[in-house]
Amino acid sequence: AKDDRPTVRLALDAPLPAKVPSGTVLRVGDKELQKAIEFSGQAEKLSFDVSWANISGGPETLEAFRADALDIGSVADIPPIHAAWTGQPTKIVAAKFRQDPINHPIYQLGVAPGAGVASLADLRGRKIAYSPGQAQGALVLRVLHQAGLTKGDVKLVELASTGDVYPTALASRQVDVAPIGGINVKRYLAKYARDGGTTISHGLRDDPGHLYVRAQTLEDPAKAAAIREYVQAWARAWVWIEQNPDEWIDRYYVKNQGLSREDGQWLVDNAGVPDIPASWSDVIARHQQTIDLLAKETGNRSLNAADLYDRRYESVGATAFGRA
Amino acid sequence: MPFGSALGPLLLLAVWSLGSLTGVLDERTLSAPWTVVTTSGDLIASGRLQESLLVSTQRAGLGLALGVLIGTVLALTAGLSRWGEAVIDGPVQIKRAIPALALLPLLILWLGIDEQMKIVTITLGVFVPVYIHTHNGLRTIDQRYVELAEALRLGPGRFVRRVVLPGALPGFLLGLRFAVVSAWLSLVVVEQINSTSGIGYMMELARQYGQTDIIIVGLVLYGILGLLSDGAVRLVQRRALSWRRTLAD
Amino acid sequence: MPFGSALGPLLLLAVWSLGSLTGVLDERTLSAPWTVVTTSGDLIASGRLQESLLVSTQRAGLGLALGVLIGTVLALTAGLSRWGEAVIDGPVQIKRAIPALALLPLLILWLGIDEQMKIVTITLGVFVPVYIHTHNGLRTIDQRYVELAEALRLGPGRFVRRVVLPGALPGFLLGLRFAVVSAWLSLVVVEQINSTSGIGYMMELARQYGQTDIIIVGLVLYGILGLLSDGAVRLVQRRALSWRRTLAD
Amino acid sequence: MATHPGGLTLDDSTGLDPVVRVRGLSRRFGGRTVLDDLDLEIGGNEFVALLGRSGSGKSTLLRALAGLDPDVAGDGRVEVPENSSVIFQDARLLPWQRVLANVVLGLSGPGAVQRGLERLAEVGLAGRERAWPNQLSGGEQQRVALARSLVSEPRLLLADEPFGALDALTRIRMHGLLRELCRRHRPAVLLVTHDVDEAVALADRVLVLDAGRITVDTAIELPGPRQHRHPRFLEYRERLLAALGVTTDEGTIP
Amino acid sequence: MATHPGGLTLDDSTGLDPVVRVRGLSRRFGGRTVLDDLDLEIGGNEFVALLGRSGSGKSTLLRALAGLDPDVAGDGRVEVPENSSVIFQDARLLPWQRVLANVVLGLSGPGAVQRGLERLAEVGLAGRERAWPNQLSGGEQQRVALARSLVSEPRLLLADEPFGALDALTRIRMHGLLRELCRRHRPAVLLVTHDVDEAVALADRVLVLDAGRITVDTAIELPGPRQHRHPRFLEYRERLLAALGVTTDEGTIP
Ligand SMILES: Nc1ncnc2c1ncn2[C@@H]1O[C@H](COP(=O)(O)OP(=O)(O)OP(=O)(O)O)[C@@H](O)[C@H]1O
Ligand SMILES: Nc1ncnc2c1ncn2[C@@H]1O[C@H](COP(=O)(O)OP(=O)(O)OP(=O)(O)O)[C@@H](O)[C@H]1O
Ligand SMILES: [Mg+2]
Ligand SMILES: [Mg+2]
Repeated sequence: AKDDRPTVRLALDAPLPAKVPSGTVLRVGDKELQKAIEFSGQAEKLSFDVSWANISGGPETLEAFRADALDIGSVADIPPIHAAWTGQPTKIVAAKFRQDPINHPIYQLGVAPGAGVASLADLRGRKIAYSPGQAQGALVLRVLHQAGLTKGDVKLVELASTGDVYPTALASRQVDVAPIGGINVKRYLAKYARDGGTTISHGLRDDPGHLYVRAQTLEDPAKAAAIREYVQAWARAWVWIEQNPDEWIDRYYVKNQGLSREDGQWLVDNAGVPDIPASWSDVIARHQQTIDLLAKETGNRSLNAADLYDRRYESVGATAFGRA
Repeated sequence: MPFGSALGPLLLLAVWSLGSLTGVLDERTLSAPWTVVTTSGDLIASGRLQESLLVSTQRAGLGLALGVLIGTVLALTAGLSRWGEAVIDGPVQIKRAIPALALLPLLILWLGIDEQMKIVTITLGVFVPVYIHTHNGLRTIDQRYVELAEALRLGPGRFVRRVVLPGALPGFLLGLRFAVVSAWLSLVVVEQINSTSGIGYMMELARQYGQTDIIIVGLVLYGILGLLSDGAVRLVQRRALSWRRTLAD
Repeated sequence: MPFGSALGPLLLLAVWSLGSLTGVLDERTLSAPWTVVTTSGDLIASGRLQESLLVSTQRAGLGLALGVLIGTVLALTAGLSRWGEAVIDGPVQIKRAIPALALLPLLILWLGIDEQMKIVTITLGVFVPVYIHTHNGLRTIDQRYVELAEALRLGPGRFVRRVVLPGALPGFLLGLRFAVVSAWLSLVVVEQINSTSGIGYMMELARQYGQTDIIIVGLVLYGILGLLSDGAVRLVQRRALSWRRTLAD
Repeated sequence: MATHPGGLTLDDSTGLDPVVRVRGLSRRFGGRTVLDDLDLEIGGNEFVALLGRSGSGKSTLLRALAGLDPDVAGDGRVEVPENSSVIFQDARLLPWQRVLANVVLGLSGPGAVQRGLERLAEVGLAGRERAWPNQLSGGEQQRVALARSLVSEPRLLLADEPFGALDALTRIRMHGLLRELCRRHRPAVLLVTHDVDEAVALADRVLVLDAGRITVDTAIELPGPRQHRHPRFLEYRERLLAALGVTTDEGTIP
Repeated sequence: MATHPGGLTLDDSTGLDPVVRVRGLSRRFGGRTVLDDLDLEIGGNEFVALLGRSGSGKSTLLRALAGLDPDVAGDGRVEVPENSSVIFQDARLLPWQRVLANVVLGLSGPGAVQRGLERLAEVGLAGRERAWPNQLSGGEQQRVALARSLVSEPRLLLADEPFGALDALTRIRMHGLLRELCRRHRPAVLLVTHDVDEAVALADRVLVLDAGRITVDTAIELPGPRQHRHPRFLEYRERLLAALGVTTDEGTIP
């Protein structure tokens, strides 16, 4: 791998430099916010160049990190844990949530037609799609934990959640329950509600959205400063989305992603209101719970959740979010 | 045979249409042909289809060209020299046995996530069938013609041009039939990574959003592209191998 | 040539070892050979490797057997009858052009997620190269032998057994070389679905967890399996085609 | 009808009960007319030799009789018996079958192997049953092809230079074999040869093909065993050579 | 040294300046000894004909001289000139090259095509330059192979039955062609043939191969143009036929 560590190293507890040296380039994989940052005009204001990559998901961002092809990845709360477990230290530099997360979940539990699952208690003895390593897999473990069940009480069907595999597995009744997210919830119901397909809420918070970077990236003062500025733009873009839903739907979901207007509207309606908390203490505490559960279920060593965060950035996003 | 080679695909289309009409094939999982037509119409109207196709064609074309070149050169080297054979053949067999999906992380590692990596991945997929078929074609050239070349004391250049290349041509062309299809198929894998265009990206996006109709458009597109590319190579085959008199004639 | 075909793989191993030793290859992204050995040791000690291999071998073997059978029968049908050709060839070309990954949802839908689906998917991957190569081999049998059969008024059965099958055998065996590797490769795709065993599953899991060392063990395993299967077919090739006198001899 | 060997009785091509009937046969290859409205009849057990320059269309005629080349441009009516046997100009052994398997290729049922072995022994290849065709010398391959055509009992034997690659002695033995077959099964034979002596020695009737037509059609009438030095033999020989364009002067080295 | 044609002067195989020297040549195929400690010398422009039964090893000897079959079991020392040319027993045209390209295969430089066209015309195939080999008759293929070997100017010509598929007239013309070549470039020639007349008519020396050894090695001494009916010609003929196992009785049809 290319080893272009800076000659001047920034200590991980040194104050963040404010000025971004000219010529700095930040490589960012965050296809959704990329567009929001562009549409909202934040992109022009950045004092450095951004090289956008369409990379998302835990394994992919991690691979890109290892290849030194990416500086910032946008993921949920599981990938930083796996990164740590596989010897790639990363730091979360921004955390975004949803207001009223229980009623605005990313995932729903899809229930196959005729499976007769109406509440979490009904999960006992059911076939549940499970993808170890992915956010959906962790969610299933948390849901079981919440329902007071163990892995032995249900039948976990190992199935990678790529594309529309989960809705398909549900529709063909290969599994009774599978976590499905985003527009697939709407699609699943639209297609299979008439056969008896339903969804139920899992009743947990599944809303974390993090920007994470390699720890070694933060040792580069230029990148550290650029990341700070990027997080600000990122926070303001969230505000812009919240304030310009129609333009967002039209320019992003319809024109860029090829969805219909209704799909875009549904997505915006269900996304809830973004929340970028000023304090990460609760965030870290919740993350710790997830880590503990995963560590137990997968047999990995436990981690200190606080180590996954770079709290120098704690206020950066929130401040920009509030002032936008 | 009135329709000839079109008969099979037409039959397939008929079965599909019938299945969709009668409801045996669920529209929710396998869109009807007419849905595919209207969806394609929409995609074309919005410019997405042509654009994706153009980008993908460039990628596939470049990868194909490189792969064919590399495969042929390696096959000649391995087929004509014992050292070449010893050094090249094993690694190619290993390469071919390793799943592309699993190799991708390493390629990303070495080549990054940009266009370069995509072209190299396509090239790696393409060169294997070209290599194996050309190599096989070359190694199975009738000994009698090799003897003739020896008896005529043909120089190495002329031996390659007059005996080896034409003798290996049927093998090469069969390899090319696999290579063209492989180039298209590689798009599915490479365009999942850091792409914002191309038919592989279009399908991946549609899969994430559960847009069955677009997925099926993609599948049909792949089918058509495959048929056309394969047909083109077969045409070349018929032309270039017109000297053969075989069971097929 | 002292090491012969082992030279290439050994060279590869040497480069890999050297790269790991000097640190040119980052241990975090491409584990060193000795790490692979120790990791394999761990996997064997825990029984995971043998178990995975056993399950996968059964799947691949069954799929291979079915695919070879189907591919051969289809190739004979298409190669020997105009109607067969018209009906079969197009759909096979289409099938081959459609990415397996994109086909998977449809297969899940129609065949479920159990063993049956996995075997069918492997079979679908295997039958294509067998079909194409056998078909090609058969269609390119020298017209002179077909004339001989006509002149001797061989019955269709005898014609197939004495002229067509042996004449297409070189093609079939080349197809088999692709088929065996394809059977192993299909595991990567099918064992992502409802599996808790098999080398494809092992690799997929390792990939999701980012366990580089296990991924590399998997890749090495694939490489070895590919080399061995390919070598086995080549051995059969040498035996079965001993009547040929070619450049390779 | 002609009885053979020795050409004791004879009839011309308009005789009774012909097994081969060809009317108005034409064959064109890309504009070049190779056979031009050709008529031919061969009697039930007649032995006909066909001479002609290289490229005059002998093989084309034989292939037409064998029902090959249906796609070649041309027309005409060809009637031949169902049970006929062809010796191609090249030995045309299946390279992937051993010698014995090649010989019994068209044969089935029990006793096939036995008959194959016998024929192989007759052509002087006993012990070579398990050789591959490409391990045989040119003449050996030709003899295997001969054995293959003799192993069945055809009503018509179409032989395209079956002795071309054989030395004098072997050739004489093969002549004997062919004559023996004719004595036993009385097939009609159309033998393409370049050897005028061979034609005169073996045939009841000799044809010369030239410019797409049969220009000479002569019955060979020689009393008793055919002696090469018999004056009538030499006369036939001279006449046929002349028809082929060879004057006796040319038969010498100037 | 022999001058040719007409066999005016002669020397035996121990003469001066031989271009081919073979000592103790053996060849075995799976236990069967085909060539057995064979010695042979051919003079600078000597024309040698090689006779022998089918399967006696003529092609094997020729191939050994051409440096082919290096893997075959056996030993011996073979010296041949660098610049030699082979006509194989089969025509061995590259099926994927047109006729003209086949003829000029071993030739390079300007004028190659012109020379190829001339040779093709000489073998009577003017106008067929662009045909594919499989569109030619058997004899035409053989003539292309002949043209190919004559287009270069070899010091040694190894010809394995180059006239086997030719009719009498064409054969005579090809003899003339070969003689013309000999006159012009004075190569040494080793000609395998089954036609004893051809051997006697063309060669300075005739060899008979039998049981792996050269059993007959006779110089042909005939005055002036070689007449087939010359008594010495007939005498040589008889003698060689006898060596091949053919008695004059057998040369007839009983
Ligand atoms: N497939 C073909 N395409 C074009 N021309 C052909 C084809 N087959 C034969 N010919 C031509 O037709 C003519 C007659 O060929 P045929 O093989 O019948 O000759 P032949 O009398 O058997 O000659 P030979 O004694 O040399 O074998 C030849 O000039 C040959 O070149
Ligand atoms: N590759 C081989 N493997 C085994 N035996 C072989 C091989 N090549 C030739 N022979 C045998 O060696 C003997 C001599 O063969 P060769 O071709 O030299 O004969 P020839 O004198 O040229 O005969 P012909 O006049 O029939 O062409 C034959 O019996 C043949 O079967
Ligand atoms: Mg002919
Ligand atoms: Mg020979």
